Amino acid sequence: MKKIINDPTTVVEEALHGMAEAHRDLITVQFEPAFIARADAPVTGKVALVSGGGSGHEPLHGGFVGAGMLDAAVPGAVFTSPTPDQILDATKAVDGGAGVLHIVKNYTGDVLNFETAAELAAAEDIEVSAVVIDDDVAVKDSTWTAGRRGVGGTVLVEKIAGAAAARGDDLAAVTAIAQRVNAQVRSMGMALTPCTVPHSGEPSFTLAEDEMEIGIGIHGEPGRERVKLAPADEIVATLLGSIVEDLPFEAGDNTLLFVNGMGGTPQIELYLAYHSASKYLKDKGIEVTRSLVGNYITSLEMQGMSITLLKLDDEFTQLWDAPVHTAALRWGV
Amino acid sequence: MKKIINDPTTVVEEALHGMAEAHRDLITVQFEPAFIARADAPVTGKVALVSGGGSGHEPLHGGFVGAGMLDAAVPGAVFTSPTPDQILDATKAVDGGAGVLHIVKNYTGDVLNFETAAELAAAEDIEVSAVVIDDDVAVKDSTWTAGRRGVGGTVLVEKIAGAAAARGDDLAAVTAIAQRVNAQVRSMGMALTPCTVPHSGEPSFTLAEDEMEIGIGIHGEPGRERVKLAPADEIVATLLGSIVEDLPFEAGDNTLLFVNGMGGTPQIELYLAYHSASKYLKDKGIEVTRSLVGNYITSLEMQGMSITLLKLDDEFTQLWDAPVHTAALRWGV
Amino acid sequence: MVCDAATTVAAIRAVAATVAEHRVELTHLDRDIGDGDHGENLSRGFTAVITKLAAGSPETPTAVLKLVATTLISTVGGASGPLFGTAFLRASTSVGAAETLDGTAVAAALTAARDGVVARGKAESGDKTMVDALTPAVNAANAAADGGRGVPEVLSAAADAAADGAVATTPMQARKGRASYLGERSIGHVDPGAQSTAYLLRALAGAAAG
Amino acid sequence: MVCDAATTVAAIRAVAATVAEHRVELTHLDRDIGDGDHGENLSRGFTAVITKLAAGSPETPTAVLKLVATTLISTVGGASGPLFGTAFLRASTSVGAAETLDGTAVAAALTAARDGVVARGKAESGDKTMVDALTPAVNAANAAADGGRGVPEVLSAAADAAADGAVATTPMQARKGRASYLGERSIGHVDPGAQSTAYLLRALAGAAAG
Ligand SMILES: Nc1ncnc2c1ncn2[C@@H]1O[C@H](COP(=O)(O)OP(=O)(O)O)[C@@H](O)[C@H]1O
Ligand SMILES: Nc1ncnc2c1ncn2[C@@H]1O[C@H](COP(=O)(O)OP(=O)(O)O)[C@@H](O)[C@H]1O
Ligand SMILES: [Mg+2]
Ligand SMILES: [Mg+2]
Ligand SMILES: [Mg+2]
Ligand SMILES: [Mg+2]
Repeated sequence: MKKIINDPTTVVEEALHGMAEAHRDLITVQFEPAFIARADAPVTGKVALVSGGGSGHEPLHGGFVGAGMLDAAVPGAVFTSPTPDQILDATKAVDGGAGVLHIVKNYTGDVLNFETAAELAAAEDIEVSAVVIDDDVAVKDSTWTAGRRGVGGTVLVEKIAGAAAARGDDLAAVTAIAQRVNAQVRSMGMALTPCTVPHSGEPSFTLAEDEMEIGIGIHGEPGRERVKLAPADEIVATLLGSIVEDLPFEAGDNTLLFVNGMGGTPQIELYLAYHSASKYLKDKGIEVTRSLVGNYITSLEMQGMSITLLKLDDEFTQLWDAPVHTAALRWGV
Repeated sequence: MKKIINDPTTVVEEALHGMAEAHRDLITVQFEPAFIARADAPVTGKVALVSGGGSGHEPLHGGFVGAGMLDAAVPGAVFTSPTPDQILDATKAVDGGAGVLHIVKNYTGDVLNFETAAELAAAEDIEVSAVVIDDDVAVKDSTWTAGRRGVGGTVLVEKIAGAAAARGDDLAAVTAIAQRVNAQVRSMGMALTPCTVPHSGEPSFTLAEDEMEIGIGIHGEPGRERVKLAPADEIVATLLGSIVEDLPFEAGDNTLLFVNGMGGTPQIELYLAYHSASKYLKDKGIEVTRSLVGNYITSLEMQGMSITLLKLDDEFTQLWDAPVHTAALRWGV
Repeated sequence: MVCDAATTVAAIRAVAATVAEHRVELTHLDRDIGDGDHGENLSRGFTAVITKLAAGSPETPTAVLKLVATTLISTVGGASGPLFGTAFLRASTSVGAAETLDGTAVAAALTAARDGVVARGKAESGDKTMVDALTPAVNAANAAADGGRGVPEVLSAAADAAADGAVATTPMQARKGRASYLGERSIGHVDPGAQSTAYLLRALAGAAAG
Repeated sequence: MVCDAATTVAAIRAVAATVAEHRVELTHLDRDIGDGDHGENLSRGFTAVITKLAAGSPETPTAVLKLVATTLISTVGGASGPLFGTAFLRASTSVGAAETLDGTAVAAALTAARDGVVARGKAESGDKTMVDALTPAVNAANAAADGGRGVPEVLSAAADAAADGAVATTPMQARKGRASYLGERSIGHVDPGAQSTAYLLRALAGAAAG
């Protein structure tokens, strides 16, 4: 295992210290239990947004804490859901009296731990609602599984719901927007290489030099099928084919196209894939009116990418364009 | 070789199309010869900044084209300097009548090709000055080499000189600022893994599972020495030790600390290294007043990092904080 | 042997030792069909439990079990944290004020634990989860208790049944937890949570016997 | 044999074929002590030259050489692009209006090419660059021309000397170009630019002889 670390057991903690030091103006970091909050939290009268999950997906979620997006992020151990006491403390720290929305990626561990925290928060008279993100079309049959996973769509939900909260929407309205984004967004990912969890020390799976994994999750868990390496255009067609037919997206739709790197993919390949995706959607008459390209929801050093497509309406577009000031996404301010 | 590409010979071209499509509001991309320019170029009366070099270092330089930074970026083949006709066309396209500054990383190829282009531009009555960036302290003895390489400091020169041009400085003043930043900035890098140039298809070097390369350049060229893998704190001490003693940086100095990923390093490791660097500098009494953490000058999918330290004065700080609107760096707008 | 607070603590220490011993193996099982952290998760949790116990042992079985529950909930994370946490919490409630436990009380506590896991995780038998170790264990424990056996025999029957239950998850296709994403590719592997459940019960049985 | 525009074009085609043949090998040499693109760079350049020549051949040796120069400058990039470009540009200037070249003219053109490379790149002999192939080649060519030899012999002498010069770069420590960053680690490898220079001259000699 080759990593720039000191000790596999203190990776998350040391990185949190680094984040706090690099973004002093933006965030504060608490330890025991660990969470990241907006420096100016709580914002009185504003609905607060809390998300979280295992670490190793950076910048998700800590990089999205700040004005116009999350109020707090709760990092678990690498690839392991955070615990209820972390989530509870974060929820209490950022509650501005207008209630708290939990944005939860659909994994058994995340759902169970956020549920427990929400119960505990309710017992302390904090109004909490939750949206469970499940945008991964790689998981096909939901009655036979734990349901679709939350992946790239999470970033878009956090941005758009964050903007709704910033403009003053109440908890019910912010929750409804988050749910509506989740309903209109679809994603799918693939990997060329595995990743290695620091405390495990070994790759999460193995792939031959001529193989790739289609439908990969963001935890190094294998995906839908293992196939021979293919040209970028074919990979993109596989991912977007599943995405487009699932919602379905149709000719004339306005969309946000999000090409996401898994952490170890060079930007030149992401832009190449973005071009390929642009062509694919153009052929289908689907308009791309907003875009995002880069490493936003990652799997440590995994090489690969995911594609996320969100059907935009005017409200989503406005909320997407609204100012945001976080470590990883910033515009208009 | 595992990459998300269609054809090794068209990688740069396809990625440029992707950039153009993803950032329509920001840039335009020309082909034959290839360069990226601000969408609103030329900006009349403003000194224009042109940089360039081999591709594979993204977001450098194309990701830094936009208001407050570069007017044009000239991408060569992967890891290969661009040609004079590309540089010349870019220079002509963005000249707003106030002259053009060429920001050149110190590699024989880049220097020779930019020199030729500058001669050709002069022949067409465009005033061109050049700054050659050579901030890499890994290259020790400059009389015995082609001189120090231009690495991480380039990003800071482009931002700060870009802000000077944006506020209306003339060509001599912008050039002087760029030179002054270059004189006050030092960098050094390391790699855990090599990278593979698409048209070559094989890793640029090999490293055993327990080895790392210290003093690596950004082209997969081997560095100063190959040593056993060490904890992050030791790696950081090696890099920062060379950097601090070189300028030298001293107790009480205000600095910008830039921890840069080589393309394949997870963000969690970069923040961990940033924390380590913070502690190291604090121990020496060196103040970190500005910071940058992320993949900004990369070597394709190489795992590793570089550290760059810039001694700040009030003017540099002001220019650093000035608004910038590019694909990869954006604030204040 | 009486099953009181001290022996409960001793049994929990035995569980922690077992978890440490099988940490890497459990992580490997989870790498095959999950995300490769199950051993780490449990090990983090039981290390914290041992630290808490070192700071001062509770005085009743219910208090010991509650300490384990809250510590696991607040340190394990993942799916197994809330599930094992709930299991110990329900067991704690089940034993109530009793200062010593007999075979029947232990079987009832195991039943409550299993019911808690099912209530939280909504897994059914055959879904390839820890429930597939817990339910046979509960059935065997109740049969032993109904037959008048003491704590060691009840736990030993539960451990045997859980071990068989864990093995029996191998041909199953997962329908809950991360392994379910693999669909048919989850077939042919032991479920890590079922395996850890079996180890845990074996350690409890060993402590009760010893 | 007369060395006119047509034979110059033929010689350039031979060079392009040689570059294609040794592309991978040159890239490997550059991977050892550079950035692994030298073969690709030259191959891109000479492929472009062939395309240009297919579109219509210039009518004088100087025009052929100038076409090669400008094409290399605008397509190769890297360090070798401007350096080989300058070499051909100076050679073009050196042959001037002559419609056919003799041994002396060829030796003079080679000398001008080498001087151009030195003027641009500022490398001295022993710095482990293409100059270490070029300078021995120039010396041998001038000696042969001074001895009254024709074009084939002049170029063949140059090619032999360049090949020896390339081999002689092996023990050198690089002081120019990317290899210089390696310091002592550059010792023990042939310089890619010296090797490509040797291949280039061998191809020219072969064309002149054939
Ligand atoms: N819904 C569920 N009900 C019961 N047990 C479950 C459920 N989901 C997962 N599990 C158990 O949890 C185990 C995985 O635990 P762990 O690896 O610690 O958590 P995570 O899956 O979050 O990484 C599985 O092997 C399975 O036995
Ligand atoms: N200053 C110089 N003078 C002469 N030749 C040089 C100089 N710098 C580099 N070279 C030659 O260029 C060759 C490398 O060319 P190439 O790999 O195409 O360019 P780059 O180094 O930019 O990747 C070296 O092997 C060397 O022979
Ligand atoms: Mg997990
Ligand atoms: Mg090169
Ligand atoms: Mg797991
Ligand atoms: Mg090279």
